[in-house]
Amino acid sequence: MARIGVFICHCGENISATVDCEKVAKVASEFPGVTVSVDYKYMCSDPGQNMVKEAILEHNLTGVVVSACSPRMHEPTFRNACAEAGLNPFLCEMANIREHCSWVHEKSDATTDKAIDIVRTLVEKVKRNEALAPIYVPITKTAVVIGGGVAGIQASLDIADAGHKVVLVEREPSIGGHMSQLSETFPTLDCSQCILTPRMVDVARHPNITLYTYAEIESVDGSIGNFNVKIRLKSKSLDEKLCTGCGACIQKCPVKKIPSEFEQGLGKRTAIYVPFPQAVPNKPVIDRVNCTYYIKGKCKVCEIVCPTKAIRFDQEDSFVEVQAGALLLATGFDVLKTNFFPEYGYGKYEDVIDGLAFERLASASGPTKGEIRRPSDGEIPKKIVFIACAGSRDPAKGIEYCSKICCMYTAKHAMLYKHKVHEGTPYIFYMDIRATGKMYEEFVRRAIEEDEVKYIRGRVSQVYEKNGKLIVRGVDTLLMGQAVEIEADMVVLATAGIASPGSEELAQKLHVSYDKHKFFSEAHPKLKPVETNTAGIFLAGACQSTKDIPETVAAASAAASKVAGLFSNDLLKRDPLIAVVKKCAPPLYSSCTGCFMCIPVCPYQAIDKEEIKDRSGNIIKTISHINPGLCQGCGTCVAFCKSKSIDILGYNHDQVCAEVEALLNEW
Amino acid sequence: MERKLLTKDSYRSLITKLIGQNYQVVAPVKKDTMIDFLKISSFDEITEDYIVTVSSAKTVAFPRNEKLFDYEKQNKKLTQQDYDFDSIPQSVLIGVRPCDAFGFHSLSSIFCWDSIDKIYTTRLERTTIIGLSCNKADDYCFCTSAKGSPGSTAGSDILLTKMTDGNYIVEIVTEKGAKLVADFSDLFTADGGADKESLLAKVAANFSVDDVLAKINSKFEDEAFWTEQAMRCIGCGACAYVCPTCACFDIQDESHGGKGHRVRCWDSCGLSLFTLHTSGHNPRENQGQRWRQRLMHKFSYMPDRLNTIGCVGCGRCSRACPVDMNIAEHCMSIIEN
Amino acid sequence: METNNTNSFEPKVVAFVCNWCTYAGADLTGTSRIKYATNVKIIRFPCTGRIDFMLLMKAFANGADGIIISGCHPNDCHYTSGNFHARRRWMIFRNLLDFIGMDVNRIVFSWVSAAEGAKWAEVVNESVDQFRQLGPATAYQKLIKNSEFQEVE
Amino acid sequence: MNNLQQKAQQLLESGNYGLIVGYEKGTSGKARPVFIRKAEHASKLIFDESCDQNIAVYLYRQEIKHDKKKVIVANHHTLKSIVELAAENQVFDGDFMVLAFAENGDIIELNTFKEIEKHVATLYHGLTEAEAAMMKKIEDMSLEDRWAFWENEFSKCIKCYACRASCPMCYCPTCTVEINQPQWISVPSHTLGNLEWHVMRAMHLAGRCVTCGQCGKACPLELPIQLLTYKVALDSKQFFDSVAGTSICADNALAIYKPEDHENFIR
Amino acid sequence: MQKKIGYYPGCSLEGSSREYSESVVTLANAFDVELVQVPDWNCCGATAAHNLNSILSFSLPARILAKAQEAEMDTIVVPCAACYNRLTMVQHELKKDDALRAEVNGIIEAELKCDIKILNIVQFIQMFVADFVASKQQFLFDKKVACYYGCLLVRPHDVLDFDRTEDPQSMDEVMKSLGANPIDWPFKTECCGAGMSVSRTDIVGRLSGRIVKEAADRGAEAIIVACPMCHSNLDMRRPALEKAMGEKLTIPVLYISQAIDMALGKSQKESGINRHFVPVNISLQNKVAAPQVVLEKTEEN
Repeated sequence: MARIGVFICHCGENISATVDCEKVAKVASEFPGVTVSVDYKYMCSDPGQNMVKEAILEHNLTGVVVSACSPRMHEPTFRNACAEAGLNPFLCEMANIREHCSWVHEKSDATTDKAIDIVRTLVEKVKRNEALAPIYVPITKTAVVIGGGVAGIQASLDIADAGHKVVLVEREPSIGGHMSQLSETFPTLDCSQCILTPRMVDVARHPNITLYTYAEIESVDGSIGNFNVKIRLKSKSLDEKLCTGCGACIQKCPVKKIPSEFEQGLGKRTAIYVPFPQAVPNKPVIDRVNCTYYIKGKCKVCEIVCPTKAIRFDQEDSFVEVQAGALLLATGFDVLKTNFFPEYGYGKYEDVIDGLAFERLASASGPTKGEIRRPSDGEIPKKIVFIACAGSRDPAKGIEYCSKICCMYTAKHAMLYKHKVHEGTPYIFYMDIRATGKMYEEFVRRAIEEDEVKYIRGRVSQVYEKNGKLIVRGVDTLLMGQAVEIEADMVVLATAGIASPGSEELAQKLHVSYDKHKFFSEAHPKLKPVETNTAGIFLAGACQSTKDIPETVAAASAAASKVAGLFSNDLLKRDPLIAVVKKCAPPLYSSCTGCFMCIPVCPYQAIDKEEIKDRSGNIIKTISHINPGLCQGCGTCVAFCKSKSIDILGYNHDQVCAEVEALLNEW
Repeated sequence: MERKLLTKDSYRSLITKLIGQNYQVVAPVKKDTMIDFLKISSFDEITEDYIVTVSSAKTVAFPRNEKLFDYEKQNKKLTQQDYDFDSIPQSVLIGVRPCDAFGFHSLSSIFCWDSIDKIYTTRLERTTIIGLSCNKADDYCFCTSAKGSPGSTAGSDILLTKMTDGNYIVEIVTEKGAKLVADFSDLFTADGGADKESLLAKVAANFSVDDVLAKINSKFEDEAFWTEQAMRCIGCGACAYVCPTCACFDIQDESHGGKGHRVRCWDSCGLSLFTLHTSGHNPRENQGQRWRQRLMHKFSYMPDRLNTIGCVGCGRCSRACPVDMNIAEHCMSIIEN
Repeated sequence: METNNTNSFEPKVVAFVCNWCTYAGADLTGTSRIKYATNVKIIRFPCTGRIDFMLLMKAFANGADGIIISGCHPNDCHYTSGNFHARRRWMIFRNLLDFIGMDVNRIVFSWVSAAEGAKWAEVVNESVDQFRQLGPATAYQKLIKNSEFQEVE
Repeated sequence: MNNLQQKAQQLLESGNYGLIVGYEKGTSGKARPVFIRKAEHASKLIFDESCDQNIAVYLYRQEIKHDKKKVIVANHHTLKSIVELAAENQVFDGDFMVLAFAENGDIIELNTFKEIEKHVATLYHGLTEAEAAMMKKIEDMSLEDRWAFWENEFSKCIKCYACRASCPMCYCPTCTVEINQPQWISVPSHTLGNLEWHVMRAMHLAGRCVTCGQCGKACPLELPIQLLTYKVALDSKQFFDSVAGTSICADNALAIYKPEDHENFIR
Repeated sequence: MQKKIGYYPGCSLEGSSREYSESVVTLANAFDVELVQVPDWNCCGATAAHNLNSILSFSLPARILAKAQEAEMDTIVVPCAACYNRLTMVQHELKKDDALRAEVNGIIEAELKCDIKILNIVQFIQMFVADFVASKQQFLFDKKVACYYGCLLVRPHDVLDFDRTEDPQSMDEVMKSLGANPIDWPFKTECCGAGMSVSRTDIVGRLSGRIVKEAADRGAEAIIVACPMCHSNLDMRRPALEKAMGEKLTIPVLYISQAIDMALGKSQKESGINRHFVPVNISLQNKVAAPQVVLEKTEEN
């Protein structure tokens, strides 16, 4: 028989002001199954909690109902108190007679009666509660970081330094991401290679980090603590152990005219190549699309000159399976190419380039060794027009957001141009300058005042080529909207930051939600910026939305700390209020009909199939099964299942039905 | 057996008087395509345009839901209200076919077997059954094969047989019948000596139930036979609920908060969960076993124990069956092989 | 508390609410001390997706005159899609009840977020007025009496 | 209909098939399901408009579930039910072969659910005029009249569950109506219990009912309960464009959602 | 077989740009398409209407559409870009806004269904001419041409849904199929000054002048247009242009229909070329030898 303890709180007089607590306690003592029913001024105080503990011990209570404030407030407090007294915490419920009763009604019998109804409802519910223990899920203390840009590098180092294994997967032949393509970085103008390359080397050398470059995620399944990640290592046509990175093959490779992706097409590379000198790992890869051997079947110069015979032309893609406890998405972003803009010539004009291309021009290891030269004729441009917000903040082009970093790098570009070409005149067409970081505004002021960058507030309507010059036609809204026409030598578009290609497919593989711009969705914009809705998968950097380097590194370290937090204990403690498919005695084994209509219902893909076998192993029946690691306890499948074969602990059918009956009847 | 004559008009006034003396008069009433026994308040509601009603007349004595008692718990004090026998009215059941009337015989043999069911017996005692012989039959009827006949008086208190001129031959079967006739003696005139046989429907006796009784026990072990017979049976409870001789019931408690009541409701051996044990074991797992149970109960267990046959040949179960499980056909196949 | 003269009829109302949004919203109504009718009593569910249509039938069968169901706004659901599934069920269930002649105005559906304390009070007060106008659920109470085998004239 | 009988005989004699589930003439000529195992009984088989019991009910019966050599003579509704049962993993490819009838009466052999699905796509999916007329008659009633109509119908129900037994989609081993912990539906057949039962049955067929109407046909008291499942089927089509029995891999209408599902009653 | 299609000339094609109408009619007859004028049509209101009174600017085009609907014309060709723009915009707005449609229906006393297919001259050519031009072409149009679309033919894109807004190609494609060599130049959709032609001829001089000069500088031998307003500004106002640009500009301006007429070997009178202010100093010499490549539809951007 149930032995329930009911404790009515006055909450000072927040409750007793409008609810007759003594009467509620007296009436509650008459409820079937209630052995002790008392009221007290401050239940959540120490004496209050001790009252509960003593009552549990004295009356050997099987359930406790504390009628006071909202469970969202003190449920943990009273559950811990009960646990200390030896009563399973999940046998303690709270009846909300403050927020839902005393505070919202006048003092009257109706209010007291309502409080009595609420207490009766919770008493009936607690009688049907089961003693539950938290679920413990074992955690594999390895993290898979996807994306080897500055975010992935920072996160990997942080997790590895925290003593956990990391597997870093990078799609390109080398890690470094977009940051490695930059010349100097705002606001301090320190050279990005110098601050990044040491970190890249740290990654390569870190004992806890396994680095897979030229590799992609093939499939992911499992759940938090137990992901099973399959990684495809695209064939480099090279035996990495033998290769010393001497670079002989690169010098001798006859195919030298392939536009280098790293150089944004401005520089050229060979068929067997290393993206950039400071690449980590500094070992080449054969580009099978342009390599003559793969086209015509002959050449093999690289194989001949290779001192360690490391070339493997027939090497296939290989796969690696990794068990991981957490995944960290750091796939970064990309910039819109100029062919997106009809008004600026659909990418026809060679001297209309995007910000990343300008970075390569300005970079010492770039195609022009750092000299700002026009891609068309290699001349040093006398006039450059920078166009900010090219694509961003433009709903007509489907990109309504601000890309956040362009104002700063455009100011930097203009400043670098002035430093390299003193007599050059940079113009910047802008709408608003968004320089919100530390030392950012000062940086832009310096560009305007010291480097005399001409800022024109207005949009550029058209850019067209006329006998070698680029005619930029815009407007200056600060001069009463007067039309402005500049004959420029080069135009640099600060194009919008977009999601990196392939992010949608990756999100679908990981069951991570993404927004309509293909950026990954964070669990909560303010409170969980580096987590996703899928437990165990974290976000860092621009893959969530475009960010500058300081924010990216901060996000990476935040995500890494989340991962480290997750790995800090061997077992992952999870709330046991999850759904479970009911089983019963043979010959039925379960009322579940195996229709599996519930599988698409679960937003967490927590429902899978379980085969019930007899002793000799043949399948008697296949029923649904809920993965306790994934189920978050929403109960949608419980209400959906026609044969009521799924029930959820804490809100099961019996409890909820009893609550409805208790609320509408008196006994 | 004393015989009288009841003219059409005096039959009308008999019914009207009975209603007037607040008897509960139950008769077959036609509602769109369905004809069933219902309480009537005027003679005109009665219909005779039927071979047999959908549900049997047993509802008068064994209704589909019978409240046994009420209880209420008010803060730890329990009060109980037992069955109120006075609420059972005097009633008159009209238009009962001979097979239905004979059915009460089987029902009573069960309800009064070792412990007398007070509710059932009280209801039956307070009911006067005015039978109506059958002037037409269809393929489903097989009363003649089940020891009955379209004109049998068994089970009725008085049996009317409609003549071509609309008047009725009255045969007084029991004292209750005689008392009724005596109470309204002015309405009954001397018997006109009409030949009753000629007025009755012709029901071919395709088989005799005795043969079934003889053969059925030997068929008990023949698993395949029953499985094959019951292949198309989909396991609903229609046949049991409409059958005049089926008496199985289920006891249920219903409660809302502190108030509640205990109810006796119809049950059927055809339903899959009829014999499910709480352990999960079900001694009758497939439909073949359940169908065997239905026939064995009617044609073996009742005859052996209560020497009454559990089937009156009304054919209701075959009519009501969604997949036409014709019990007569199955009896014949038991006899043949 | 069965008062049967209609002018002082007080409907018995049950509210099925989701824990993350409307329950928290109701808490906010409390902390902001916004008053509303005492007829409504709240039952907590993890998500509107957990609310089974059978519970609505159970509430009516136990004498409820009105039901309020409320949860997170679309796209706000803590479990991403519980409210979407609930919405589909209500669309079908509500039409079915209307088809058998039950007055669907006895069930009020709403989205109330954790920040909409005022809206919760408004939903409750307006619903209680609506149920008061509809009067007691006599049709259903007749069924309840009949199911307790008390003769109903 | 002798080519069906010839076909059946030929199939049984070929040894590839051991059982034909079809229709035969029952008492006073009414069609009823039949299980033919011997070639000489093939002459019993008939097929015409009156053969409307939904044979799909027998597909998952213990006795013949694992008999891979069975043939189902299928009318339009049975075909749709097979597709829906396939979508709900109750029957699997290779469990049985289906004999369907083309417009001109020719017999079509369908072996895989893909073929059945393609054939079903050519069939008509709405209600018949008579059924649509009955629906309209009720929908045009006032709220009070509709309540009175259904209250009267539900009061007659004797809870024999013939409606459940005759519906191929009702295959749950323990139906929710048999759960007594908690007691969802009251067991006695009073009007309230009957109303709850029929509403629950209709709701559990949302997006699954192929409108074969057999629940109405099977009811011994001829209660028009098939209209309840028709209402839910029509709504599933109108709101969610989900027609039961048209796809072997579609998710149930209530198992999925679209953010833009349109409704006008949520405040 | 004789194809019939509704035809709305508009005021300028009956007045100052009569040559455009003549060339369109010649073109239609050449490809046995019968142009049936919309009965009792009225002025479309052009830019003047929607500057002055918005309900008037809806009612005028609405009445034209009502007349076309009455005559059961499901498709009408509207050579003048301004009229085409007004009719399409009005039909789009009325279809979207029931209240506005009710009000306008009241004014014009008709029930508009708003489902008439309105074609501009280029769409008309794509539909009725393009596929057959190869068989009927006499002379190669082997000249460098600058196709000038003006602003009303391609904007606003989401309503008109015709060709690309910034860098349209449809006229270039037609000219290419005649053997011409269209130049790539940036002023395809630059404004010519339109209605300022009368009130501020100086502005037109500058705006149109720049367009003509650009075309000439890039070596075009003719400017192809599809709008009477553009034609009159680039052709009739040529002296003002030359004054603004300070140089002689002799490049002729042809309607696209006239260009095709010339390729078909029609006389200057039939194609209305004789009415031009700037003499058309080019003529087609080389006969068509091999059959021309068939033109496909221009894909939308």
